[in-house]
Amino acid sequence: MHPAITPEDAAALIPDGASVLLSGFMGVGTPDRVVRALAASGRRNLTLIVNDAARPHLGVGPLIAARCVRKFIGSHIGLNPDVQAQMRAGTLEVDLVPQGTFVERIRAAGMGLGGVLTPTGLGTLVAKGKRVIEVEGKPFLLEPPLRADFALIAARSCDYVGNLTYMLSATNFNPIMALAGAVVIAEPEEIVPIGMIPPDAVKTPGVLVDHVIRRAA
Amino acid sequence: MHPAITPEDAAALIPDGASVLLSGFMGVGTPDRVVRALAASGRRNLTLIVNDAARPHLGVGPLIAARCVRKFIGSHIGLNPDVQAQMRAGTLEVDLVPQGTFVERIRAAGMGLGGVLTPTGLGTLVAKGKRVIEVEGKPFLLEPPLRADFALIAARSCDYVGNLTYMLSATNFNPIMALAGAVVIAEPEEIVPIGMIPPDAVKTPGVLVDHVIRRAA
Amino acid sequence: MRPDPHLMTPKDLIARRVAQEIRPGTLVNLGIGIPTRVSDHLPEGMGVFFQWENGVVGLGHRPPEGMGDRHLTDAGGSCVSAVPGASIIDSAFSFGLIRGGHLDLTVLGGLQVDARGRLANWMIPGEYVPGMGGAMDLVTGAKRVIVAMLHCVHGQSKIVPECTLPLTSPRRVDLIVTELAVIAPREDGLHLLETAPDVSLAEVLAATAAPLLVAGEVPEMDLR
Amino acid sequence: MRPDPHLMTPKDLIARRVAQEIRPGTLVNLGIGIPTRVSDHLPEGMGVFFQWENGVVGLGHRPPEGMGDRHLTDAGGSCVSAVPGASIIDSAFSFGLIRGGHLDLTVLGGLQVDARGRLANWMIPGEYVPGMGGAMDLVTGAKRVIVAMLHCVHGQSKIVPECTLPLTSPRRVDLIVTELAVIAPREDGLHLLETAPDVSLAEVLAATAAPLLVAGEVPEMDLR
Repeated sequence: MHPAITPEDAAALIPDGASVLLSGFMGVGTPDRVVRALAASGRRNLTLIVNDAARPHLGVGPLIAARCVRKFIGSHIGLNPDVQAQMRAGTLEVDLVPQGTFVERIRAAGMGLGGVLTPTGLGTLVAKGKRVIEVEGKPFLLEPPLRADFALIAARSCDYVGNLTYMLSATNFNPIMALAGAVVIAEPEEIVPIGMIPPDAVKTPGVLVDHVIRRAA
Repeated sequence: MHPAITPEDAAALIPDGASVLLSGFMGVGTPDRVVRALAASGRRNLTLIVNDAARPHLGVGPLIAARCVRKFIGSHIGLNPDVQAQMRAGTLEVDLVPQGTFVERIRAAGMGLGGVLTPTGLGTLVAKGKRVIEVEGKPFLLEPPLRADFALIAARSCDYVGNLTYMLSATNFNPIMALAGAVVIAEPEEIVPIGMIPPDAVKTPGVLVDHVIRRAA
Repeated sequence: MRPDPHLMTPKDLIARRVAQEIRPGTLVNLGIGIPTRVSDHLPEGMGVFFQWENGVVGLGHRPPEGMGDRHLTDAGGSCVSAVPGASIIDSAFSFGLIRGGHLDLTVLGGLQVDARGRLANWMIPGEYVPGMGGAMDLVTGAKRVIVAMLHCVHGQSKIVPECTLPLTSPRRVDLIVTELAVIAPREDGLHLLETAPDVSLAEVLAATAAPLLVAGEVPEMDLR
Repeated sequence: MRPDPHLMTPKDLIARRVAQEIRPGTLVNLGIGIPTRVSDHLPEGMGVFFQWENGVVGLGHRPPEGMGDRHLTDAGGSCVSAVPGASIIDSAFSFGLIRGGHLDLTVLGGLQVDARGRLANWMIPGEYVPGMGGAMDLVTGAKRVIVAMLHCVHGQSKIVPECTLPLTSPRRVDLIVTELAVIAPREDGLHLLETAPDVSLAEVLAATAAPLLVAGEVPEMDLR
């Protein structure tokens, strides 16, 4: 495990044009400090893989407001007028994915599976141009894995091995996204000594985590 | 939630010819009391879906020794001579599945997915007669979901809602199998009052559990 | 005390009627909007667990002012509480419950439902594109789907012969509850089961663009 | 103190040589048999995490007599300990780590390895059918695969021109370590990299049924 870095150090690792998995559900469970550092960095053309666009000042909103994002892959954008405006202006590409398919595609990428066979989306716009595979007489949509160059994870606790715990509904996409980033950066609320997190309480083993962000001053 | 029942009550729910998901890894994390009750019940023609055959007096061994099982689906039978003997005698059908494919097929059944696309088994005997699906230029084996009439689960703690926790390596297949039984029966080491298990510590929500077995006298 | 249905708002009337559909000991998902109000009309002690897509199983009421925590929220990001016996699951597990047939009931809002009982509730092309969130998985996977919505919008019926908006799923929903009527989509069409208090059959028929099947006397909603 | 390689058992010699392949800070899976011994030969403080398929990440040594617990076991069901920073994952997650490219190295036993570097280690048709357990996933998914095995069985070479036993995976393994030699399967065949102490090149060639590629002087294993 590497020593803890600052949010600015973490943001500096992410180049223009990178794809980034970003956790959170309406801003809950989003790594806010690294999001703000990244928004301040002036990064451009990011592909953001995140459940929802939250609101302009919430969750990943600041990244969209700062025009860092070229492509958004997620399930909900209804409460962020910036996204709607940039989408209409043609400067932001939006790929809407059903939420259950979204998270399962990320898991498939992280777990070395070839994709997801889901009934969700069959017979709707979502199925357009996709393969339908029949298994035991039932049709399923084949959805490909969804991976990224980086995964930015919000955790409750972390030790210096990188083991992570999450808290209540701030868990959401975090443990799944931690599987599927080529580089995984965790922003915990606290860092505790090694051995202080009971093995059964760990939700993301440290072997998956590449960098840990220092606690807020 | 129903009141806790005895292992014998639980065994009585399972008819001849039923398919049963049974957790454990070399007998660790196997619900031993319900296994013994089922072996004593004289049940016949069960299909057992379990990682390994353990040993004659360990894990699911007693069920095999008592000749309750007609078909075994799992990944390892090397340490149970009963299985080898019954297999040669033609009284026990054995379907060997790579362990990672095994658990993922069970998860797919429990999570409403059409199957698993895995690279494991390609180019081996395991691929025989199975469909190969290409995704993004790479071949994957299509493995169907694996579900059962019953799932027998060994837990550490349980509350009267049916929420379950597991302990260390006795966790293994339990949380996955609890998804995929039409009827789920949990055998905890202890039953605690509702509200005593912190929500973040629950590994299987009680909504998945149909019956809870009383603690040992 | 039994509330006077004549004094209830249309949305509360819908929520109250939907609440009667909830069986004890079940797992229920309530969508945003009118569906969220359903839990307010449910009697205590039924052992019902409400789940949100965000991973809370066993959602409780809104906590008292100043006692919320940002780590325990509903799908809109507002602070909630949890009931005794609540549990937390990650998003993959949450949708596994939904898609895997473990969810007994979902109650969702709607933009349109058509004569085949198909729901559209996630976009108005060229106008409003919020995204489907978890709605497609919910309609695909839940054992029972109830649409809770106002009967009309801008004077136009939301119950139409054929959806003109993109479908959420081709699955036929199980029940439609509006402030005017309770309607059950079945193989042969939309069956009118109940009318709201003080609403005549003629009013319901006039407010509904899709054909309704009426068998004999249509009873009034019982909002006890 | 450096052990005398002349006094080591063949299996310990193999384990010791394999231990040198382990890089600091990596995630490693050791199979049953000779591979299990590898961790005994690893220097302390390398920050290596050993995982078992059963979900333990951060396996420690065998606990002192009487201090084991049935809830913390290795893949054979024997009691183990865990290192500080260990974690527990379920079986689906465990194989996700393996298949998803998160496992840096696996060390497995073998029945046969052939000239194309393909491993067979899960059954002898008509004779012995233990099952593949996690081996197929490990060989398919691990970043690096080392086969640790005795060179011969019943006087027959286990390194053969073409596997006659069912393959574990068509993937070419990365290294073969026996008590006689270290061999690297590559695109063009099996490269003999090292011979064991007191073992001549001729002895290795005589004991190996598959052709070996030898480039110049073959160094002796350094078992420091």
